[in-house]
Order: sequence, then structure tokens, then C-alpha cells
Amino acid sequence: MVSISDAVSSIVEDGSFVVVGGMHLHNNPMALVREIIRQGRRTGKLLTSPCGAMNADLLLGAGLVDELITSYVGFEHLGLAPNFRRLAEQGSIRILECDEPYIAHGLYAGAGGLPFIPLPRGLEYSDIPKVNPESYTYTEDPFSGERVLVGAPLLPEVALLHAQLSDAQGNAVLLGAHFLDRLIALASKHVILQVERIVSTEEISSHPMGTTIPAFLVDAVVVATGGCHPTSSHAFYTYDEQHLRQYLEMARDERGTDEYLTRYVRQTTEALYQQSMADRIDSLRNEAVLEQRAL
Amino acid sequence: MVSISDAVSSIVEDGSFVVVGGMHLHNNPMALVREIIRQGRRTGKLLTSPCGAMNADLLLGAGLVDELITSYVGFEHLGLAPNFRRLAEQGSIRILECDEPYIAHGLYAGAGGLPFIPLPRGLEYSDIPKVNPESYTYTEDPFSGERVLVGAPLLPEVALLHAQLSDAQGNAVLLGAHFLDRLIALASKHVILQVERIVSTEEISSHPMGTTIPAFLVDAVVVATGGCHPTSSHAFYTYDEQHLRQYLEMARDERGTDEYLTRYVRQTTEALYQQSMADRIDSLRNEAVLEQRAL
Amino acid sequence: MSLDQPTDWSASELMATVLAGQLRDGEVAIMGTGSAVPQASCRLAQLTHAPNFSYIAGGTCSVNPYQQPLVASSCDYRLLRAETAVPLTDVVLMEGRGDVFDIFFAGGIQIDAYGNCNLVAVGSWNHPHPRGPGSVGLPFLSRVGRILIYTMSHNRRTFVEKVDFRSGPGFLEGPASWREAGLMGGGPAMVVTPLCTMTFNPETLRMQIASLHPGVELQQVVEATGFEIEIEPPLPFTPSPSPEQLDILRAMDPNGLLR
Amino acid sequence: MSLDQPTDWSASELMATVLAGQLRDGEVAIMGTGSAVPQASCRLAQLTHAPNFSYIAGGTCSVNPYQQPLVASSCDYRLLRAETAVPLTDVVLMEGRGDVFDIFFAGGIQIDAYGNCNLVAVGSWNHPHPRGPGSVGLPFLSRVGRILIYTMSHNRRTFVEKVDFRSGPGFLEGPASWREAGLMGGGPAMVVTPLCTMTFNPETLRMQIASLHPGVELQQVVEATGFEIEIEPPLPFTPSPSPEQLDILRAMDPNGLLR
Repeated sequence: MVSISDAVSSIVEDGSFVVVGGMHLHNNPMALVREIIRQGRRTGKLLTSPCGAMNADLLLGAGLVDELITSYVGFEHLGLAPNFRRLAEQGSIRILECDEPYIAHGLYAGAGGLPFIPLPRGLEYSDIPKVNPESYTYTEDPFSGERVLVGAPLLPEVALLHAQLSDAQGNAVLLGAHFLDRLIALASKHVILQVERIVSTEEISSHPMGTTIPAFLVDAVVVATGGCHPTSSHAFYTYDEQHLRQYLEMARDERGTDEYLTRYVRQTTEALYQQSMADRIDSLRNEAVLEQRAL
Repeated sequence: MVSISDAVSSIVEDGSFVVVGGMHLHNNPMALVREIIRQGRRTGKLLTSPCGAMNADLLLGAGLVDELITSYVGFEHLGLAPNFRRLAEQGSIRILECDEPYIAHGLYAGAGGLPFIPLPRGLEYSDIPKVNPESYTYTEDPFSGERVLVGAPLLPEVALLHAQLSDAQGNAVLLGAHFLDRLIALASKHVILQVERIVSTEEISSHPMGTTIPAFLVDAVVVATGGCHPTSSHAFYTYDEQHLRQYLEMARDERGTDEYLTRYVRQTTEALYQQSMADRIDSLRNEAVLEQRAL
Repeated sequence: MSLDQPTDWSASELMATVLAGQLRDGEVAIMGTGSAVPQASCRLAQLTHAPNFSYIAGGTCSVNPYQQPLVASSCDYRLLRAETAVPLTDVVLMEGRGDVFDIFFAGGIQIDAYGNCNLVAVGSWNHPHPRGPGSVGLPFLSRVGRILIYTMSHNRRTFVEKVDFRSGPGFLEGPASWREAGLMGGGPAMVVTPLCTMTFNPETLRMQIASLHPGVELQQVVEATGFEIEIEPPLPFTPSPSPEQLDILRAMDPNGLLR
Repeated sequence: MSLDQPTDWSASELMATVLAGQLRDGEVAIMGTGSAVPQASCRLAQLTHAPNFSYIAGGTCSVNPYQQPLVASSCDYRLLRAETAVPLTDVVLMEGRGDVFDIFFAGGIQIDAYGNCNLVAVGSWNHPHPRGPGSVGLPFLSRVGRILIYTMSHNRRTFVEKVDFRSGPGFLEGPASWREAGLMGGGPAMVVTPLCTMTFNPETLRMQIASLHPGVELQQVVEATGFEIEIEPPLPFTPSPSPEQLDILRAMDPNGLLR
């Protein structure tokens, strides 16, 4: 285990291809995202998995994303993603427009060393391949001779992931849904893991099939209790709708975004942020949904 | 739930492409395999996943396999697979020679509707693609222009799988290792599931992320307590080394194989087989290995 | 609420009952973001005429969530109060396989006369206004049994002659292109909005009004639709939710997401 | 047991200690069928010089099994007494990615002078004798840091000039073909048998004797090897297992699989 600032400064190089885990309003690795903003690390390419929310919009708002590769950035029922929307409408961000099947299959190809990945017939009837020839192209099926849409492998350099539990080495357990996070860990050169709680290796060993990511794929483990706030951490707390609405309101323009970043990111440390939000997060604790392994 | 004979007779058509789950000496769906032999259903093509043992060798010995697609048939430390070896050496079985990466990626392609699947560079340095042009061919990577080995999707018509637990609808839990069984269920048109024990849907619901196969992929659930014998059923009993050695001895020639089939398959029902083996299986019960969900 | 006459049920509740009526026992359905209405419809169908209907709810990939309670986010942890759950990667495979899912619930910031859906961009893709969130799994509409489209916005911005960006294919550009494509999916089957239900003319493959919600005038629908919509009078009214249906919907929706 | 002099350890135990000596802290290893010797070597390395070494044991895909006890089948349920476990599908991905696994333990019914391994057929593929079980994951030898080859059969049927069927690539047909292939993997690093250890000549890429096991004569190895094996005298003896190593091996092997 290392400090969050050491993890980010030693692993995330300026201009890296970064992928953020979690999906929609859930399991966003916000502690790591905020630390990247504090350190001003540019992400040469940012991938969402497949649906980004606060994890992508905040990095976009901080002006740290050169190129965005995504199939969705938004806040579901709460509204559109304000910084994504503004940058896209201004034409001031390069977007590699994708769909979910390509992101999943592209990560599979990246994880498995497959040089490219054919996509199911029919996907070529969206307009996505037309606007993203870098990720999508066509070839011939050597078995049938038919024209086939194919995708390039996705090979992120750094994955930012949240797990509810892990041991000190990084054997990680995602309680609740896994989204694409397991596949992201498999496809990425480096993995930084933020966790709600460290457990013993004995606890991991008692449910070996319940582990989501093995330690040897993980470069750094960072303790970040409440580190998904204002998004949810499955089995721990739900998303903070009030805070998210405040963000959506403030982020309507650049000035408000900057004010949000100053107040909640740049002028605070991650430890202070989590401390200041502890009461809110406590009030968002999930009702017990499932019979769970010991937390 | 249906009887094993109804499940096999209604779902396994003569000449079908059948895949047998489990791996090596473990989780072989032997009850279903024996029933197929009793009913004399030919498998037009038989796939192992990736390593077959008794599941494949017994069907081969019964003369019910037209074409075998496999990366391994054997009995690990106990020896070579006698019927597979004999038929292969006689040249009297058509073999589609494969490797594990192709079987896994080919099933992925089959499950996902991918028209073909590129394989990692380097796999073309085995002799496998040379002897199996039906499954492997070459194409050009449209991104790099390089020559790429690719595989055809694997699309079995019927999967024979063993699960330790399921509810009556077929929501199945594999305790212990999953091998390729989840992927096989995803890729196969029909799934017949044999299980050690039926549990309530409430039990399944209490650990939703612990389910291996969802019911809507399962066509029939058959109760087969001890149904992997003489192979193991993870978490229930280990393999019956004495019986397996007896099989390997008897199956050295066709006459012995026939004698084995007569005694243990054709002249008995699955219920009688399981009854006759109950004491042996009891003696093979696993020591408690893992803290488990309630069995 | 877009209905003119006071009713004892909401537009969302009516839409959920209409969608439930499209679901058959033994079928399997899939849906994306913002799916409280289809989720309610699926659970309603299970608890009434289709006990062996199955559905996968958004990114948690829970199978047959019990909807205790209905939630707004498609990835909410509470959706795991469910019969079971599968990994998202498996769902992507099953969507691609094409013979697993009978129903895909779709929507868009634009929906056109042929049922094509747009979640990406109004205007040009390079300079959109607004820029939508993105397509997620909508391209899989090409590989699903039938498509049920729903939207809370029945207006001329949403219902357009031709989408500016096609995220998910409906009947493409009409009969010739649809035939030529030869897709395995059956295409759009129904559209439901707060004003009406619409189906597709089997000849022209264009949207046609199938029923008006109680209290809605034909003229309202025509004016709220940005393309020439086909009409075959006399138009029936959409059946109101039954008391039993409303009881079920309200039992799963203590937070009033559908109200 | 092929040694001529009586010892207080077995050939398998010696091989396990030799292989353990090849494993470095922080590395990750993978192996296939019939892997009691490499499993013992991995656990031995963890408990001695390489506490952060990791390994995946066969088809259960357990990570760092505690070997309580060492088992004969590569998919035994007891292997899940382990630090953790991953799905087999993930292991296939990681093998293909090529930068995850530093070590692949390989073997074969034939092994040739360049370290190519055959698990399929002696004689022609069409009419083999014997027919081997099959290649499983051996083609991935092309994508792994370094290959450690082990076999209990050091004889002229196993060690041949050229394999009849290449399941897993070693140095292919020698320096020219190896250079031309430009594989990402580092190729075979060592071979260990009950008679000796062998490495590969960096120029010719052919197998050469690196050490003789205690009590083994050079002539025995030469006669048991079906190709002209390179020798660089004086040959050292392979170090015997230390008492500490033997204690560890025997503690994990109450059933005597290595004896």
C-alpha cells in the first residue's frame, strides 16, 4: 500500500492512455480522479467503461483530457454531463465515438493479445464506425468472404479502479456488480486500485472464487474510504444525489466548474475531502441488500 | 425438471454438435454421457472444453462420435485415453486438432456472434493450424497489414454440463472451479444441466453474483446425485481413481471397452448406476476445503 | 403528464402497462439506461400474465430484479435484489449472439419515422447541439427479436423524419434498405409515449398511430410529431391500467418514480 | 528413479529444487497438466527466496495454492486452498497478452534439440503411434518470458532431433528461423530431467548439458538423448536439495507424489 499521491505520481505519466472503471453513477474511482486533477496529469486518451459519469466529466472539466474514447458520458436520470457536453458542442475535445460492444470486445482483444476483433454483423448499421475510423474498420471474413466490421484492441496504460475490499497485495473483491472492471484490469498495463477497506489475505483465501482481480495485476493499492463519493460504492453507500445535482448546476459553465474544482479538489487533499464528506456518506449507507461476506 | 432420458431424447438430435463440460478428471457430465450412450445418439461433432477425459473417451468407445474437436483427451497422471488413442492411431476418427486458446476464443466468438476470431501472434508457430484448416485460417490485420491466424466461431448445438447446485429453473452454481463451463453455456444453442442437488430460488437469490449460468440459457435440469462419477464433482467428491484405473485397463481393446459399456452403461439405468456407486462416492467425499455457501 | 383529462394514473404507469402487454411468457428482455418504465413493465408482466418472462436490468446485469423498490439508476446496487445476476461481459456476448434476447427497450434524443434511434448528436456530429450522452448498446438493435421504443418526450425535436445520427438501427431508410440489410433482428415493433402508442406499417415500415391514450386528441399527436405520421382511423384508445396493474406498480414504486 | 547412487532424495525432489532455483521474486508462472513437480517448485520458491513469486496451477486457475497437500491432478478441487483463484477464461487472456507470465512450465512426449515440444503425435499426424493427448495451451510458449521444460522421461524416444509435431514452439528450427519469427517470448531457458539439467547454447540455440545430477555419468545422458547434445566440459554436478528444501517439500507432500 502506498499513499494516493505517490501512487498517482509514480504510475500515471503525463499523456498516458487512462481508463476509469465503474459505470454510470456507481463505483467511479473518484479519489484517484481527484488526485490526478490535483497533480495536473494530462490523460492523452481517456476511456470510459462503457458508461462514464463523474469520473470522466470531472477530468474533462479540469481540461486534462486530450482525447476521449467512450460510448456514453452522462448522469442518467440526473441529466447530461455538463463538461462533456460543452466541450463536444464547442468541438474542443477529440472524441473517439464508440459503442458498448466495441468497448467490451476491444478490451477483450487488448487483454488477450488479439490483434483486432471482428464485431457481430449488424453493428455496421449505426453511424459510429463512420465517425471513428481509428477504432473501427472493415475486413473480409476469411471463412465466408463476407464484409465484417472490426475493432482495434484497447490497450490502456493505466486503469483507475475501485474495489470494495482487497488485501494489502491487491487481491480485490468487488461486492455488488463488476461492470467491466475485471476486464479492464486484464487489459491494462498498470492498475491502480482504490479500496474502501483492506482485509486480510486469509479473508480473500476463504472465498477464492469470489476474488475479482488477482494481486499480480495490481501495481498499487490505495485506501480510500468513501472514495467513490459523490458516486456510489456498491454495498457500501449509494450516490449522493444532492451533491451530484450541485455539481451539475455549478458545471453549467467553465467558471462554475472551476469553482467546483477549486473547492472540492484543488484546495483540499483527498484525506480532507473524505473527512469532510464522512457524515454525508454515512447518511448514504446502503440498506442491507444481500447476504454478504463479512465486510 | 425432467427425467434424464426425456432430457436427452428431446434435446439431443442424432448428428448434433455436442460439447461436454468439465475439465480433466473433474465435473464431467457423466450421467448425461451415459444416457446418450444408452439411447445410441450419434454426436456429429464432439467438443471438449478444453481438456476431455472420461466424458469424451466413453463416447468415442461407444462409437458415437463422427468428428472430434479437441485440444486434449487424456487421464492426466493416470495415462492416455485408450479409446481416443486407439481410434486416432487407427485413423478411424476425424480429428479437428485444436489448442486451448482457440477453443476458448472460438467459444467466445460463438457466444458473442463474432463471425471469426483473430488469435494472438505466435500461435501460428504450432503445427495445429496446418492439420486443421477447417477451424484455422489466415487473414490480414486491416489495421497493421500483418498476417494473422484466425479461428472459426464454435457454435455447439447442445451443451452437456454439470453443476453442483441449481434451482428448478436452472439457475446454476458451480462450486469450485468453473473451467470453461460458463462460456460453453453462453455459446451453445441448448443446455442440458445435470446437478448434484436442487436448491430453492431463494438460495440462489441470496448470492446473485455467485450464479454461474442463468436459467434462461438452460433447456433442461436433471438431478444426478453422483452424476460425475467416476470423475470428481468439485466440493462434493473427488475422482474414483480405482474405478478409472479399471476403465483404463478394460478399455485397452474394443472387447474390454464393450464389456465396460455393457456392465456400467447399457445394462443399467442412470438411477441404478448412481445407486450402485453411492457407497463408493460416499467414500470419496471431499474433505471440507473451503468455507462454502450452504450445500 | 401530458394528458388533458385528470386520471388516477400517470403517463408512466400507463406506458408501463402498455409495454407489459407486449411481453410474452418465456421471452427474455434487455434494456439500457434510464429504465424505470421498462423495468416496471417487465416486473408487471411477470406478476401477471408472464411468470416465466425474464429480463436483465441495465449494467448491474441482475436477472429478474424483484424491484424492491423500483430505482432510477440502471446500475443501482438495489437491483441485485434479484433472482440472480450475470457479468456485463456475458450480456454483451448474449446481445451479440442474437438469439437470446427477444426484446430490446430503446429510446433516444431523436427517434425517426423508421424507428431509428439517436443518442449521440442533434445537428452534425462535429458540432452537435445538444450533444447526447452516447450510444452504449443501441447498435445491438440490429440483432434482437423486436424493439420496443419508449420516450417521455413526444415532441417535434424528438420525433423527426430522419435522425441526425443513427445510434441504433430501426427500419433503416425504409423497405428497400431494410430488405437489403437482411438483419437477423425483427426491427421496431412498437413505440409508446405519453400521448399514444405507435406501430409500424408493414408495407412502408413507417410509424403509424396505433392507439391514443385516454383523453388525447389525434391533432395533439400530429402536431407533436416532426414527420408525417400515418393514421388509420378509427383509432382506438389505449386501455387504461387496471386496478390490479396499478396495485402491482405502486407496490414496487414506493418512491413514486412513475408518478 | 534413474540415479545410480542411493540418495536420500528422489529425482522429482531434485527437479523441484532445480526448477525453484529458476524462479525469481515478483515473477508470475503458469503451467499445464501433470504438474506436481512444477507446483512443488513454485511453492518451494515462495517459501524460500521468492515470497512475492506468484503462480497459477492448472485448470482450477487457483493463484498461489498452498499445496495442502500437493495433488496429482491439475484441476483438483484441493488446489482451491489458495490465495485466490481466477476464471480459466481470464488465464487464456493473460497468456495471450504475453507480458503477464514470466515462466511457462512445459513438457512433451517429444522434446527436440531446439526445445520444441510435442504433445500430439509420434509419427505422422494422420497415423500416429502413439497418439498423444493434445497440445492444450502449449502454443502459448511463443508469448511467455521464458520456458522451463521438465520431463520424467529422459530417453531417445522423448529427446529427438526434431519433433514430429510441434505443439509448442521452442527455438523453432534454430537461429535463422527464430530470428525471422521475432516472437515476443524469450524461448526455452532450461530443461530438467531425472538425469541432468540442460540449457541452450546462445549461438546455436541447441540444447547443451548444464549440469549432471549427482551420481549420473555423462555417457548415460549422451546415450539417453536422441540428438547430438552439446557439451562444455568440465560439467558441474547439480546441487543436491538442502535439508531445508527437503523439509519444505515433504511437508507439502504427505502422499509422496514426488517420492
